[in-house]
Amino acid sequence: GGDTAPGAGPAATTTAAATTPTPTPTAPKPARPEVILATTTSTQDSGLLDVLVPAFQKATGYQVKVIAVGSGAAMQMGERGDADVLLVHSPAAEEKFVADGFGVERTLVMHNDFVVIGPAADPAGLKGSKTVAEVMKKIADKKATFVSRGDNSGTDVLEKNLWKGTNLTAPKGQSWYLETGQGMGATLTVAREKQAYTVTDRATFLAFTGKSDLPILLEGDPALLNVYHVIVPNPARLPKTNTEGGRAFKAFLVSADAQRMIGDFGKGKYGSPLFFADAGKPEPVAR
Amino acid sequence: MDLLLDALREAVRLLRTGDGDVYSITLRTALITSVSTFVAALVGLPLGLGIALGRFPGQRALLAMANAGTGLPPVVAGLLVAVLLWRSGPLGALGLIYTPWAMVIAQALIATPLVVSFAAAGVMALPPALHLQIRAMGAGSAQYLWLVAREARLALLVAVMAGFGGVVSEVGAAMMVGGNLAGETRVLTTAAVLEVNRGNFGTALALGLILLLFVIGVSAVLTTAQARVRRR
Amino acid sequence: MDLLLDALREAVRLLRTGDGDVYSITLRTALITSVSTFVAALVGLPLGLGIALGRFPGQRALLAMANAGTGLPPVVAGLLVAVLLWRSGPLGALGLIYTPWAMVIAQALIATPLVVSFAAAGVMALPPALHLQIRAMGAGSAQYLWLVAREARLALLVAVMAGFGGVVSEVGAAMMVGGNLAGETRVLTTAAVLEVNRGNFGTALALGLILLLFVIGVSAVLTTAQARVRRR
Amino acid sequence: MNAGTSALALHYLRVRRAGRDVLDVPHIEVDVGETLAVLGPNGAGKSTLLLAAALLLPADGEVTIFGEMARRGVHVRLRRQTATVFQDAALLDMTVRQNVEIALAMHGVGGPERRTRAEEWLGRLGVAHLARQRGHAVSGGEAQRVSLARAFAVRPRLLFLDEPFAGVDHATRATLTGELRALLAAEGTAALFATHDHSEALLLAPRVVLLDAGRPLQVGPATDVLARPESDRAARFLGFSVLGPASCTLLGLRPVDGVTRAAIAPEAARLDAGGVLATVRRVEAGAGAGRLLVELASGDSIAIARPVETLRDASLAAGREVRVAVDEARVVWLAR
Amino acid sequence: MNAGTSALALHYLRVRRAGRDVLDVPHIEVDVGETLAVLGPNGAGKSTLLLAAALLLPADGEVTIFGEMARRGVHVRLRRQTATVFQDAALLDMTVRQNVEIALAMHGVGGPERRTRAEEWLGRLGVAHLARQRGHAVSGGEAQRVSLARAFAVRPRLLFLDEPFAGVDHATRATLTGELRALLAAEGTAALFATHDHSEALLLAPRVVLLDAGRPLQVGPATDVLARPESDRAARFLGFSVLGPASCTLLGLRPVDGVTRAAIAPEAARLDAGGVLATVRRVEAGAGAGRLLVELASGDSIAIARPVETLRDASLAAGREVRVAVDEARVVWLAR
Ligand SMILES: Nc1ncnc2c1ncn2[C@@H]1O[C@H](COP(=O)(O)OP(=O)(O)OP(=O)(O)O)[C@@H](O)[C@H]1O
Ligand SMILES: Nc1ncnc2c1ncn2[C@@H]1O[C@H](COP(=O)(O)OP(=O)(O)OP(=O)(O)O)[C@@H](O)[C@H]1O
Ligand SMILES: [Mg+2]
Ligand SMILES: [Mg+2]
Repeated sequence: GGDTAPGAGPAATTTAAATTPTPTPTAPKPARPEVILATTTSTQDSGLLDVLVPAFQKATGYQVKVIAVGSGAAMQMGERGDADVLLVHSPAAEEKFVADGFGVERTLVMHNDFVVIGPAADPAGLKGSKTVAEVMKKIADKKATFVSRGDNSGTDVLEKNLWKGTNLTAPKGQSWYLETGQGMGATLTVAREKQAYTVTDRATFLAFTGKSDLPILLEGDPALLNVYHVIVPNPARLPKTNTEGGRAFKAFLVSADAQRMIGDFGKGKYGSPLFFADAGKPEPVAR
Repeated sequence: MDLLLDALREAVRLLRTGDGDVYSITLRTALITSVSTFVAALVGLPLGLGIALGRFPGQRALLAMANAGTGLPPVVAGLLVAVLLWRSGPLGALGLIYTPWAMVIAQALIATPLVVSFAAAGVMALPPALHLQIRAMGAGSAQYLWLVAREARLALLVAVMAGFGGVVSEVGAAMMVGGNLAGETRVLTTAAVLEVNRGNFGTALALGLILLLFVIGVSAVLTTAQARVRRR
Repeated sequence: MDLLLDALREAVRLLRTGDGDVYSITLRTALITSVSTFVAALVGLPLGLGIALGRFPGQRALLAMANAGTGLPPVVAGLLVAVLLWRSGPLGALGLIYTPWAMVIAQALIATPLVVSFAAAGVMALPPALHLQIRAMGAGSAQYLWLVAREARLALLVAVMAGFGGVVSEVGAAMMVGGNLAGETRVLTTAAVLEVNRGNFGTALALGLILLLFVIGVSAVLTTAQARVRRR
Repeated sequence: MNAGTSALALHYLRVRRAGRDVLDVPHIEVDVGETLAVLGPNGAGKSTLLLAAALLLPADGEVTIFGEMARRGVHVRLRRQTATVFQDAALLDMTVRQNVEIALAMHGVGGPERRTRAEEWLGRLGVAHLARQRGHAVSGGEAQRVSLARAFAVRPRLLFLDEPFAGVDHATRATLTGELRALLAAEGTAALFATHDHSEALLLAPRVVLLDAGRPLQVGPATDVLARPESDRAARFLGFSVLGPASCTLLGLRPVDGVTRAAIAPEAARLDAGGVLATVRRVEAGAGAGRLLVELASGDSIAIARPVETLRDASLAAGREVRVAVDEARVVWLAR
Repeated sequence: MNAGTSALALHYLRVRRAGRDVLDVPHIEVDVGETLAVLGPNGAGKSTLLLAAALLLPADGEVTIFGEMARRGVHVRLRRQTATVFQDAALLDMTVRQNVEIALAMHGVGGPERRTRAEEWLGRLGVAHLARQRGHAVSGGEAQRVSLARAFAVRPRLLFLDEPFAGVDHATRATLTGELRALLAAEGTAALFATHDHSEALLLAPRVVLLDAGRPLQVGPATDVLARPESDRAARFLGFSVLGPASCTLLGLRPVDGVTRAAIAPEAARLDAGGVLATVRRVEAGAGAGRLLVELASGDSIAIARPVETLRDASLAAGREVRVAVDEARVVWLAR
């Protein structure tokens, strides 16, 4: 099953391919087998794609090239037609992307959630807080060190929104507010070293468990929902893209097989899944 | 510190079991860096010789460019090549982006200024009388270049090694244009970065150690040649 | 292609308006790379000279290490230093991680083998008779080293430039131990990577161009020195 | 200038180096088959002249080799009619034999013949035993000999020789000069030959040019130029002592036509009990000859040839008084 | 060996290079204030001997300088009592004056004195005008002179001179040898002096050693060694013709004590109408002297000294028949 540990090293590719139950290949060899998937680092760094992509390739004969960048960069690639399918988690930007006519068929795939973590000593006294708004206000009031990714990724966009939600002025430039400009993993390491608060997606956080000694201080607020959508670039606008391939991958992601793999991923290693399969469910509203 | 021991143990384990495709990744690293270094040598050595020896307009500008190019950040080189090779770019139709060939192009772009700059510096360090001797023998341009190159062979080897060192260790361009695709464009450096991003620092270090082993093997050629000359 | 024009325009705009802290980032880049290069030169030049000139056990091993070290991936160097400087590491108490000093340490680690290897190669290329001449004048060890270094000064400058080129362009170590913290450890390369991650490729290229401008300025010293020698 | 008879013609040749004019030659010509010796003090520009003539140094002016004027594009072809032996023989970092073979290869000599010819010439220069030694691992004189072998082996029509025998031992040097002369005559090879050795110039070159500070000072038949300098500078360089009027009077020399300066070869002066009183300054040697330097009461010094075996005699110690006479018939009167 | 009188003592000195023994000297000693000349053909090991004695080349055996045996740690101190002029004068890439000053600095001479002394010596060697020129931008002979100035300026107690006058023009060479002799005597400086020039050896060195294939062939007073070689090899190297029994008979030379090989200096042979018939092979020159090489009916060749002015005479062309006589009193009979 899909219990391949995230972070098991490059081995993940082969072992996952060998152990994943595969749907009987029905499709003939595709005309354009190369599909470029632009996605966020969390799907790659958590190891989820190491499970999904081989299964897809085996089933369909497509060759997926996974380009793991921030959601912002992924959508930039989409706008230029350099990607055939996007798997991203930055809802506002996604909506704009679709509204601007770059993407079509934006479909809900899965979610997990963001959590606020921080030093065990909790100098800002976040423990016991109920809402993320409360938490962010406490951090700002106490000027407690906070590490932001600052890289326009989905996580970063969400975090920026959280400050807005508390009606605080944007903390950028404050001495207690550090911007790493790096991915989630690196930012977690910085937070650990600086004994600082930060907002992270649960998948990466779990993958880093044992490497980060910062406990979760807040979770479960609906505002911390982390939703992943798949988008196919608009073939009318971007004729060079491999729309067929992109659609095939989209179809695969929402297929029952893939949804099961997503739901099972990480259970074995972390005791709880890293992602929750959402295909076919209504769009979550709370943001 | 434990991490270092872990890394060592992990490196040994990886090499023993071949886990994580470590052998195919190492082989790919070897192939890609050799081809890029070869291309850079093919372009850079004649250019370096020409800049050091010839007298033509723009020669100094070329030397300045090569010298400055030794500080060309891989990520910028990668981005430049990516802009060209992206589907939306002028060469997009070739479908080279995210292939080993794209990496070769970007890495050759990084290595060439290194080769040019160090080759030129090495040739300029030859005794001035040598040039007269060779010309006096009646050497045509090609023979002249060949004999000068022969006399400067150790310096040219150093230049090629500089190019090799530049590309074997870089990660920015490899990521950018190769995409770090498992089984296709993943090389030791990009694999190490992936492991860092995943928080597997031990594995990352292990991959780094394996890369160093490879580099030590290759650079032994240079060290041996230098030791032979030194013994005289 | 448009991207390149955009990037050029953006570079000019950045330099004109000083947006995005481009001046402070450039200044920081200059400071950090100068200090690392300086440290690497301080350690590497004597070592390179020693390896090229002395006769002591382990000399060849040192040369082999330096030659191999020119291929030390910055991300591995960064990781090694990070392991030491993390709070959990042996030097964690110094609180250096994510400071410019950490970057200096990691970059010096990258640049030193470059300086050693190229300095040694340059010194080995000196005419053998020179060494006899200097010794015959009655030079003590220090005087001998000094005069040889003086004769090899261009090669040593090339070696230092190699070290500089290696650190000014690298991003792995700077990221790893500096953390790319805005206003503290963000330098031109890490800023460029950030812009790449943000999808602002034009800005990334613009930052790369600014970095190249800086490198061109610094390496002009070398080019000028080489041109002067060449004119003779 | 006749293309048929001129091997080398230099016209208004000028070389500037480090801001100084180190060569400034209005005209020098070497006929086909002729050897022209270039003599001059250190730094006179002999090497510069040879390099410029061999098209190895950028120079202003015209260089014509076998009737063809050197210009862009023909340099290599012209150089292939020549061979050059440098003052500092630098061999390439390959074996001694390869050093010769490579030059032959450039002159289009085929593989098997290259080897035989290289070995033949190394043998003739007495360095056949070094054929497999590396070019950097031979002694100074050995390198010079290999360099000569390399030059001769290509059978050039025009040779540039820059003090080619300077580091060669005397026995070999005698043999080589003899062979060189026979060779040049047999093959009709022209040569421009810089040397400090008068005997070599006299043996090899019908004509010599005296170079000084980059300019030709005197040109003519070797025996004339070496025996009859026309200026103070030429005289001094050739080893003559130059005496002013007071010394001439003292020695009883009667100047011709009001000219008052006398150049006296060491061989024209002798110790003579009936001569003029003088004080020994020192003994000198070089080029196989010995000289006693004495000072006249007039203040001028005069050099007297002495057998080398007597040079360490205590009777010639500095400060001793001696009597000196000059062979008036052999005095050269200087117009300038 | 007496520490008080020995400037340099070499014991069982051996140097291997590229797999060959290029030097193998059981014992050579130079007294304080003494000059020992080293003569030998190209590749004999002269330069190797000097370098090893100057502690510049690793060698087996013992080198003792002013009574102190060279060993790890004292090399620099011992070297500072010496100065070396190399066969290939290599100047450092600084001005000519700085080239001299730097050597003075190493010998602990203070700043202001360095400058005056450097200028003084450059002046004495006639290269004061080059003081500000770069060391790489001077002619071969000029570099040699600067190198001499550098060596003399430090006032060493022991000088190593490796063909120091090889590239120096003759007028200057005469002056320099004279000055060098005076200087060595005045300062009591010892010297080991490699040269190819017999006149220099005779002027400067009371004793010479003939080196051949790395081994001393003959040692003794300069006049003896140069005039009376003891072996075929020594004789040939010194320019003597070596004749076998048949030739001796032909020339009417009666060997002493059954010894049958005669060494004949060119000066001991002459053209003589009453002499033995011989065929001219060729003319030779070098080191200021001319020689005619003729072949006897017995097959041996004999060299005859000739005035250099006559060397190009048509009467001496190869193939001509001449008659040769030898001055029996000057024949050197060879035991081996
Ligand atoms: N590379 C150089 N740069 C500048 N000046 C030079 C250079 N080489 C030689 N000179 C100068 O040019 C002049 C002529 O030098 P050249 O070598 O032709 O003399 P030369 O007659 O061959 O002397 P020598 O008898 O010492 O070989 C000298 O005054 C010398 O100082
Ligand atoms: N670097 C070297 N490596 C190996 N062999 C060498 C080297 N230099 C010289 N030799 C050899 O050592 C021997 C002695 O050389 P050395 O230079 O001492 O001769 P020399 O008597 O000074 O000759 P010359 O009169 O030509 O200067 C020669 O046979 C030469 O080929
Ligand atoms: Mg010269
Ligand atoms: Mg020698």
